[in-house]
Amino acid sequence: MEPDLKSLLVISRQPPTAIAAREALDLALAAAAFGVPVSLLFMDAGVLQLLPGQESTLIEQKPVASNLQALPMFGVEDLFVCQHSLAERGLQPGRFIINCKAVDSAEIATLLEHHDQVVAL
Amino acid sequence: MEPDLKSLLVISRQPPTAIAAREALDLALAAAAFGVPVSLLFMDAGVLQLLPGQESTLIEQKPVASNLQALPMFGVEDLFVCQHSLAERGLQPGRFIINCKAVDSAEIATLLEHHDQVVAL
Amino acid sequence: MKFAIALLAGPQDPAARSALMFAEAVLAGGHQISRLFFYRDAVHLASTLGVQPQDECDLARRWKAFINDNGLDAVVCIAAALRRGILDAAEADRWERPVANTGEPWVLSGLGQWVDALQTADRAVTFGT
Amino acid sequence: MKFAIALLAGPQDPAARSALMFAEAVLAGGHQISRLFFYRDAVHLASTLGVQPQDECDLARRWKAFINDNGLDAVVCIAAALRRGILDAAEADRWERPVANTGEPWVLSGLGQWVDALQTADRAVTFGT
Amino acid sequence: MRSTLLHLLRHAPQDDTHFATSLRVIGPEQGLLLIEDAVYALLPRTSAVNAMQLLPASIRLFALESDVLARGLAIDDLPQRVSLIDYPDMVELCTRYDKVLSW
Amino acid sequence: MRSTLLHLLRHAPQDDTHFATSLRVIGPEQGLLLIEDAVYALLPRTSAVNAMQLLPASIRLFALESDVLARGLAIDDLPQRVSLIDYPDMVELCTRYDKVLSW
Repeated sequence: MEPDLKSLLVISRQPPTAIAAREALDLALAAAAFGVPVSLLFMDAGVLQLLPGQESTLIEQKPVASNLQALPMFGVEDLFVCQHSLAERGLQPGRFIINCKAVDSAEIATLLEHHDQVVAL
Repeated sequence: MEPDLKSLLVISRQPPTAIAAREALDLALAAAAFGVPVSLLFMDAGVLQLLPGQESTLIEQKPVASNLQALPMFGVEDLFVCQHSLAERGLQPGRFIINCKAVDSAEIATLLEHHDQVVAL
Repeated sequence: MKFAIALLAGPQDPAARSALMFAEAVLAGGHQISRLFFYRDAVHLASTLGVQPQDECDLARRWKAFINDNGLDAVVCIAAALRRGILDAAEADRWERPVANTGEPWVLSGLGQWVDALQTADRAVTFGT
Repeated sequence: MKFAIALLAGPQDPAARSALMFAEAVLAGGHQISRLFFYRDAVHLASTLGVQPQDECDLARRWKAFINDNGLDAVVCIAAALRRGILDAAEADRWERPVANTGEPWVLSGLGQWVDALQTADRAVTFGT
Repeated sequence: MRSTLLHLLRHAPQDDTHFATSLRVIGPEQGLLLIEDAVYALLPRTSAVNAMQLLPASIRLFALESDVLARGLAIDDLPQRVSLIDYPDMVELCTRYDKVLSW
Repeated sequence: MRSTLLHLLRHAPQDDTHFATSLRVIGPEQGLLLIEDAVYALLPRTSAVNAMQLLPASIRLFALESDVLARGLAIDDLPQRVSLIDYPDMVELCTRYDKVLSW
């Protein structure tokens, strides 16, 4: 048992409207609730979760904002976002629902190497 | 009731290993069985169904070849394949499981216009 | 006009709601729906067993109410349903399964029902590709 | 080594077979499987109601046999399962549904079981992303 | 017989090839309607939105307003030629074109 | 602590962005294993197979042989640096790398 391994959860597939997006955040919150230190990396369509002003009640969905904003309260504070994925979508870091550190491909490679567990959802 | 409308089925998403590929061909065969004239257009990942030599029993799947080869027997004879999708995958028409006419984007636009029903699966 | 509407994606996909909103607007606009056809993962909408979190919308329940309220013809592809474990009482009996998880207003039937709908409707619209 | 194996895709996805082949090879290689975890659409593998065409392989049946034969811990995410209409007798009772469509050897439990498996296994491998 | 066609797109252009495919085969008098995640094609400064701007002016472009707003896209940033519509408009649009192709 | 990583890919590079993503972030001592539809990355004369050829020689490339053959790819056409493996090899490979990341 190595209860203090640090895990990295890569959220790389789900736009916020997918139930799967919620299910990925649920895993982060579950890990945090069990005291497992966890970092999050938003990539590809996953970065779309960070857009402010999502009026998701118009399509009868719970906003992901509340799940995202709960992360720091659960102790999930190392949040990263892939610069390349942002650029592909014409987005810039800095005006998101939660603060994420923008990282380039080399920095992502380092993140993958330096975490003990890596799970992509 | 216009029972003799000609339909075009666009198979554009499924590599042969997806159950969805089989379900798309099933629709073509069902249409033919009901006497509805139907043309088929293979695009995007759908063109991968046409590759010869698929030893799909190695992954415990029925080969799609038998479904494809059944098409002409059911009267489905107008078979088209998207040139652009082939090129993206390094493939050339002419050595496929069944004979398909390679069409470019302009010809596809014409096919879409000249069929009375168009369904993509 | 007569609309035929097909849904291919499951209850967890945004398409399950889009198709319902569209179908409601079709009727509200004075048109008819000659048939609804549920294929691939959309067959899961016919399950009576789904339990949605209280604050999420229950699309299976809403589809069922919409179909009942408007007396619509809602066909679930039988081949897709069997594969995915959606059985009505007759199929559960035929395949010797202990229970069924779908029934009225949903009707299990063949792909021919979609072919027929495509042929006889004025407009056919597919959701969830 | 102790492996934790998670499957996210449903029975219709090639991943459902890949994960099974891999799990079998893990045991054949003299390793252990500390837990299997079924999330998202993979919860459908736990359904007892699927009926596969005779000439197609029945992965739900094979997973069940594999789990039983090797006495494995096979956890189905309860939140994902409820959403998708996969209920054991206790959940059917709790949510007042007329029937259940899963049961032994599958165990409905929380995401914490996956977190725990990730922490305690030597290797964690996910299929069906 | 030549007939008019409405292309219905639902996947984000960054994640799915069908956006590019549909632009490649769209005819000059056809229409394009973005629903669900396809509205991400309207994100400013993307190759997708640029490609849409370059379509012949005879091609009409539509997007479902609720899907646009639900995803946090700013209405002010949208290309002028895109008409925002609701579900009743979508039904009307389907009657106006001879057929609808969902990618 | 720096550790070794095996990237596990299962989607075709022509249909899914994760192939490109994984190539972008792969480190020099890591491995790449293609299973399921990711083996379509080995189709000759494609940008995907070219991109794989350009990876540093220190990155080991693997593909599941049954998935390659099942999809009709000719073994003779595969890049030499790709090792074809079976499931027991895959298990062994997972033990050799410190962790496995499925895209």
